[in-house]
Amino acid sequence: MKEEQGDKHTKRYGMVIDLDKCTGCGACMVACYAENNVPFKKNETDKLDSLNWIRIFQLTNGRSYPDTEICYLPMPCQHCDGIGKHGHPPCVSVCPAIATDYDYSTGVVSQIPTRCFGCRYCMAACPYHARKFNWWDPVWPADTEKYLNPNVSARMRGVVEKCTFCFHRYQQARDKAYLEGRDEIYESEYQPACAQACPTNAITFGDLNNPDHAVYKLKNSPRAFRLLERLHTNPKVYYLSSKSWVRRAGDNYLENESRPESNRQKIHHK
Amino acid sequence: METTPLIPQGVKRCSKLQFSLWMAVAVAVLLWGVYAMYLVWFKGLNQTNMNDAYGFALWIWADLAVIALGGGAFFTGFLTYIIGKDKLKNIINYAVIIGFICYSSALLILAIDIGQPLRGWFIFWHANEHSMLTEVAFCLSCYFGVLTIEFLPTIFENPKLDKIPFLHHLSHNMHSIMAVFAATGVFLSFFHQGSLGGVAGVLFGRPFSYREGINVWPWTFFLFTWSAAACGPCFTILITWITEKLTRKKLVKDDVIQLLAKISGWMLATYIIAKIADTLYWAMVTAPSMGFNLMDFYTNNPVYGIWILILEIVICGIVPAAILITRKGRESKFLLMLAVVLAVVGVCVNRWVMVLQTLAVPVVPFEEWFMYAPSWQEVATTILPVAYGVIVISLAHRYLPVFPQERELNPSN
Amino acid sequence: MKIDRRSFISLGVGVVAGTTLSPVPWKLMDDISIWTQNWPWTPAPKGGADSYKTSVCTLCPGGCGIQVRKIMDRAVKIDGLPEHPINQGKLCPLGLSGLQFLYGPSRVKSPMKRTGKRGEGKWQEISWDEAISAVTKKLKELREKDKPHSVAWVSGADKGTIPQLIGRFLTAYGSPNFIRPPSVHDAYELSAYLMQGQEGSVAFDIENSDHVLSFGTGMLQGWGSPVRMLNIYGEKRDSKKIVQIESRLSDTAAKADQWVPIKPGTEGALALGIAHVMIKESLYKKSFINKSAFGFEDWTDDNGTRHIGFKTLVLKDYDPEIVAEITSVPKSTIEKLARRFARANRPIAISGRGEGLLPGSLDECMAVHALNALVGNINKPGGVSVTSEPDYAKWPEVNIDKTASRGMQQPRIDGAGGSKYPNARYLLHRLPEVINDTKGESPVQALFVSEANPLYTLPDTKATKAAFDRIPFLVSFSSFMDETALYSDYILPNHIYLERYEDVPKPAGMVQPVIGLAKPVVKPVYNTRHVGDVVLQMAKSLGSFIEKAFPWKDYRAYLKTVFKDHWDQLEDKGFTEVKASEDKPWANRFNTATGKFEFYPSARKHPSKKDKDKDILPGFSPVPIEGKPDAYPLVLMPYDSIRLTSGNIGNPPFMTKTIDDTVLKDQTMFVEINPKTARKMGFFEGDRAVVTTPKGRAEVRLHLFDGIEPGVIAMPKGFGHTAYSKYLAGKGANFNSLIGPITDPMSGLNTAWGIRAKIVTA
Amino acid sequence: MNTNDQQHPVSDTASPETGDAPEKRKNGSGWIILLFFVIGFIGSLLGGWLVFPELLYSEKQQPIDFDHELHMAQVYEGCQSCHYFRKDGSFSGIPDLYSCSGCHQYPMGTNPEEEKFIEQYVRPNKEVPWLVYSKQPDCVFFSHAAHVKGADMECRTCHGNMAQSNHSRPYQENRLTGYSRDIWGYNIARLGKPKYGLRMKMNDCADCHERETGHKGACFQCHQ
Repeated sequence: MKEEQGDKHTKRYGMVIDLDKCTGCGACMVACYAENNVPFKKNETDKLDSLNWIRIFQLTNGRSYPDTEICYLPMPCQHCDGIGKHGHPPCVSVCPAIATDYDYSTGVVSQIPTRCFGCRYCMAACPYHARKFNWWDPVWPADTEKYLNPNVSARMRGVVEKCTFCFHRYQQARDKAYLEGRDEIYESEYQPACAQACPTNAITFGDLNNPDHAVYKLKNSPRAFRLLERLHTNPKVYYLSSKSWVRRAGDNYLENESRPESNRQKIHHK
Repeated sequence: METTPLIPQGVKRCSKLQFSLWMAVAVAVLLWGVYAMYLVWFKGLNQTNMNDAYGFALWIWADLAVIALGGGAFFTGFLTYIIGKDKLKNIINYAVIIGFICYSSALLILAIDIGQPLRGWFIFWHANEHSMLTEVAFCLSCYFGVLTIEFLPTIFENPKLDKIPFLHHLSHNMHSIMAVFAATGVFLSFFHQGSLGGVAGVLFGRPFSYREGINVWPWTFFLFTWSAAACGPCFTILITWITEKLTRKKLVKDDVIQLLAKISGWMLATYIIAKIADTLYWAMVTAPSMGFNLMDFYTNNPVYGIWILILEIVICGIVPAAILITRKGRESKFLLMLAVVLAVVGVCVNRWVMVLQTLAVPVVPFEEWFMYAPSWQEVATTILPVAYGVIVISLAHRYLPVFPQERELNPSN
Repeated sequence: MKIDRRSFISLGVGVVAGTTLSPVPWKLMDDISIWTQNWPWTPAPKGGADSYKTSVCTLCPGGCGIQVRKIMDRAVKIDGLPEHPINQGKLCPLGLSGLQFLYGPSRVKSPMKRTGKRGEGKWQEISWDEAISAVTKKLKELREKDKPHSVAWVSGADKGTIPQLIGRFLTAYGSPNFIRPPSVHDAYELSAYLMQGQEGSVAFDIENSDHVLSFGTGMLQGWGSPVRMLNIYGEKRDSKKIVQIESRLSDTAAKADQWVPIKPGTEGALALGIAHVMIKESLYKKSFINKSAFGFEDWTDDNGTRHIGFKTLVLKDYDPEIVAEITSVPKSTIEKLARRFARANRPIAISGRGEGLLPGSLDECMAVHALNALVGNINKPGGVSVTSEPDYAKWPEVNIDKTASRGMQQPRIDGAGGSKYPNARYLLHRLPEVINDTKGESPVQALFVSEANPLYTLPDTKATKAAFDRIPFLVSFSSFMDETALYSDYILPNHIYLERYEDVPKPAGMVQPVIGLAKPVVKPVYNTRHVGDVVLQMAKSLGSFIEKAFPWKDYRAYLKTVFKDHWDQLEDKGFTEVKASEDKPWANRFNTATGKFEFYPSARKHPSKKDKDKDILPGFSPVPIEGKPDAYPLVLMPYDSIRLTSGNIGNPPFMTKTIDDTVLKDQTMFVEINPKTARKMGFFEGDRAVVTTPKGRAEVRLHLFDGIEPGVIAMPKGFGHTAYSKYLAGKGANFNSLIGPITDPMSGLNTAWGIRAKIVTA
Repeated sequence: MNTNDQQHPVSDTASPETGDAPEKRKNGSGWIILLFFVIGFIGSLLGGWLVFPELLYSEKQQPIDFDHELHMAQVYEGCQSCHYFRKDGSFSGIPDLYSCSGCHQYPMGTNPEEEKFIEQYVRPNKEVPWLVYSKQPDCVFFSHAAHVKGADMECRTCHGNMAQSNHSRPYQENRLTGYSRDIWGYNIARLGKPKYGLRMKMNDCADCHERETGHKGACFQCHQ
């Protein structure tokens, strides 16, 4: 890797979302649409036919008035590291045409719409429903085509797309670093659109391997958990919540089974 | 018309008018399917009721089911050419034709099902060797080639074609090396039937279908091959019976059918034991380790609940196996046909479950069950292969010497 | 040589074999798939050098700084401006959707004249000269008839240079009828004026407060400057306790440290109950009360009449037991709320409902404000303060002629500032009623609407429409085809904020006097014109002294004159801090008659003479809602969602896309209902139903939600548009069409927080 | 369609019953059959290899015939004088009108192409619709910085010796895909050393990356 020689270590970009801070305002979703040329239709209420790279779920504790609690949970692609050593997310190995891969230098799970021929096996494989299919030709009415971001290709009908952690921003930051003769890019140089927009700073993004990055510490918080850890998908998106019912809602448990708080740490450092 | 050389000698066929009417109906249904196919190809997959939760749906089920049912070709071929059950030569032609129909239909459905059909060849050119679907695509295409080769001699035996010496000799020589193709077919089938099972079995993000296994192959890999070998011949028997009823003629001797039924029965019996063992291990070990109880997969489901599991394993598994392995059961025409139908339904239910229920069960705890009903376009394109099969079988039956025993069983007056 | 069928087949086989060995099939297969990768109907946006332009978002009064990313001459993304003091680089979903307004399908692309019936949507494009002369012709005509006061102008804001320009135009023309749509700040400002004697905007220093007691304010749903509030929440979460008093588990309630469910409409009683506990347990700040408050204790006036004070009133009438009964908040909770509030270092109490488009009851607002006085947290860091308006936009008086002078002396059409509602400044919600109640010619002969959409936002849509039908001349300056624009006779489309200059006054509720400047970041996309320029051109066209009152070349020149020394910084950074000449926000200085904070506001003019003390002191009387309980067993309340705009700006497609499928499904919206209420009525999740109120009906679906009080149902505001584009029109129902205004007898402000309703199966 | 013309004599001479007596005809027609096969085979080979590429591509001339050598002599920083990196690390590509008109506000010489440039583009302030030989599709993120700055590669390694060209060669465009012919390469079989610079299909990138860095790289390295 000639051009990566300067790298001191392999990066593992990841995200920590503080659910205590998230108010469900939807800024992350809109920032993502705007940054990533996500189209819109007249009817977007069928959430299974609605292109969203990050979607906010509303969780409730299931208790009745006035003991009800709700919690908002934004869910982007979890950029799973997968079983065993990293590089085996549920979706990557199933793709028959290598339209998605795991980038060992950043940990980002890619999706290349021009390679994808739309078999949707990856969607069946992803337990998070992070992958979305272009059931329709995208249409930008009136002059809205003018606001399209040239750094992100618009997807055509018939292919799968998903959150890329705004990887084009990483590429832009790398370009700048090359020009300035730097080997490393700064934490602030590469932030996805959702993290940049989040009005409550609930979304923190950075290199999970880099002790100087904010996410490094946050992921080890006692409030931290990940979605569906028991499947060993090993996501790089961490959530923080001070409420135990929220942390429990992040995974499936048998009745009477308690959430193994201590085991969780083991999985973390796998 | 009876004397036209297109129809094999010494057999009786219906009138041209009757045949044309019959074909017209089939073609009409076919055209309906073709229209739906046109809509899907030109307007896109928004013509279906699939969605982001149901990336796989009716079509993939149809694909899996049709390949399982087409499994009669490879297993009968295996029995005939490799094990040496010569008796089965009397049904192998038909098994091959049914297999051919099933596999060509499967390929067509796959071509409709993908979002970018014009890029479909990426699966070969940019193949990812780790993907079960790649394995499926390669083996499926190769085996379809093998089936075509196996089908060709029968075509060349059409009286008119047979007169061409080149084809005559070709056909003869092909027959003599058919064992090689059959062996190839068995090898390919083992892998693609298995990899179709692997398609769902490797999904470690889907606790409903994920199975442990040997090396890269989950248990479903072997179960799929096994069940196809068990139920495929049942489908051959069923179609043969339907053909006999429609043509009002006996085409295959009972002892042939009995032999096939017996072997199927034992395959089915062993399969269902393995399936039960697999289900128990999954329900008691695999799924709980992911936080699921067996009943989590079957409750909150407004349509079938646990009954689908009972249907698959007991009604369509244990019952037909029990009938087929007992002589009395096999020899009763009614019980035999009941068993055959149940076995066919059973394998279809199994494929349905492994595709659709896999996707219906919510994995993220705060998501709900996903429901799905196919659009008419999906239904039409799924019926299309049936019409196509009817047409191919009708043509084959009319013009090709498919059943070696037909003349003997129906001596012309 | 004989060519037979076989030769022919042979040729074919040869062609097939040859072609297979040629590049044709393989290259074509590759090229066809490349074609699918570059379908001409899937856009491939053009690249190029990118640049960032700073400006200010004016889609709501929040005043956030933005940076617009441009590729060549296209604007491609709006992000928050990192160095901006209000939003610190962050942005709300509306601000992030800004480019959908710029390039979107609902824009009015040129001046238009109506050709069909009103609201029919048949238009003729006209030139700007035609448009302005048509409008001035009408204006001249009305002046000639000596009716300049029959012109009214509804302007979305009353602060900033554009509203002032419009106000000046009306003054010069001779109409007192400059009207701004209602806001909760009307109530805040009126309370502050009555109790503190200070005129100006009310600021809540939530940043520095450590205990926020909110009586239903949608602090995280768009209240005040939304991103400022969200930012405080995210960044200063650990340093403050937030208590939300509300009958629905709103987003704010869900994120608060404590949610106190309450019977809707009784918030004022709870405030007084809390005051009771504080007084009884002697938890109030005696130093402040003794030194700087008036009307707390009983007192005797100059005539020797004995008056009761706030203390006596509260101790007598608002015992927690009684309040618990009224509000359904348990007595122990009231006591705990009071103790925690009183013991905090810098507690702050805020009233208001949701986003703050409803002024609400003045009594309630004053009762809550009294809590701030009890803890002495007024005009202090971490408390409530009143900042006077910066005086940057002051010009010499306009010299007007007799006609104009006569017009200006006419009472305002909405009744604000008149004998009935002397303290009110604008009462837009009364306008339809006034017009509809007038026999004969409508008191409004020409209505101008800019940056407002009264046909959508005013309560009782039916009555509003009827009133508009009686106005013979209707002009909209909207950039978008909104409901009012669609109904008007002429549309003179304004540039949108990304195409125009405009100063952005200090956002509501903010302490720091930040002034922003919106600047054109792209050239106007369509044939639109700045409303400021249009006003100047109208003045010019009217001529004589009116023209002379506007000695500026164009709006930008005018703006530059206004900001003088601040201009360079505004142009450069996009914001600046402009302090009023004598503004000391933290000074303990009250301009009331007594020079103190008045629990007993002597300036509160009240038409009724009876029981004066109780009427003047902040008290509680249930805020009435329309409808009889036997006919309408349920109470319908609106709620605000930050993903759904409910003001004059229609929801952009991106935001509509974020809306949950339990709020909107296909074109039908959901009404929230408690599962217990639903079960009793035999309803299940997702059932279709019809909601009927005394004012209207709507077809809805039901969403069973545990976070809402049994017997109460709630629907989101912002749906039910009939204009804009297909991406918004026809989705759900407009809450305003189901409710009518209820005028607070004391202030004239609209207090209708809900309405009684019934639901039946559809 | 000459096939139709031929079909009539065929059906006339070869009556249905000929099928019943193939043996008789066989001897005489064997060579003819082979001949037809060869005609079909050779014909389609020639058509496929020689005619097809000509049909597949359309040819366009650049709006201005540009002399790179002449310009190189006038500038100080080589290629990067005009094809420069922007401050953010992105590559400017072909200069825009603004860059060119810095020098060419008025004619600097007597070249008719320069005159044309000023007349048709500088005066009316219209961007020149240059045709980019190495234009990559929208889905490709190509980092010039990584190659030129990071790996110290020279422009001509990929683009060929543009600096010494005196004329703009014609631009050939694939009628189906809209790609420049340089991407696939001028040799339809993609064999031999390319005429201009390097071939630029994805495989070409991947091969070079594999050679130079040991692996092809992840998808997102070059896709957006």
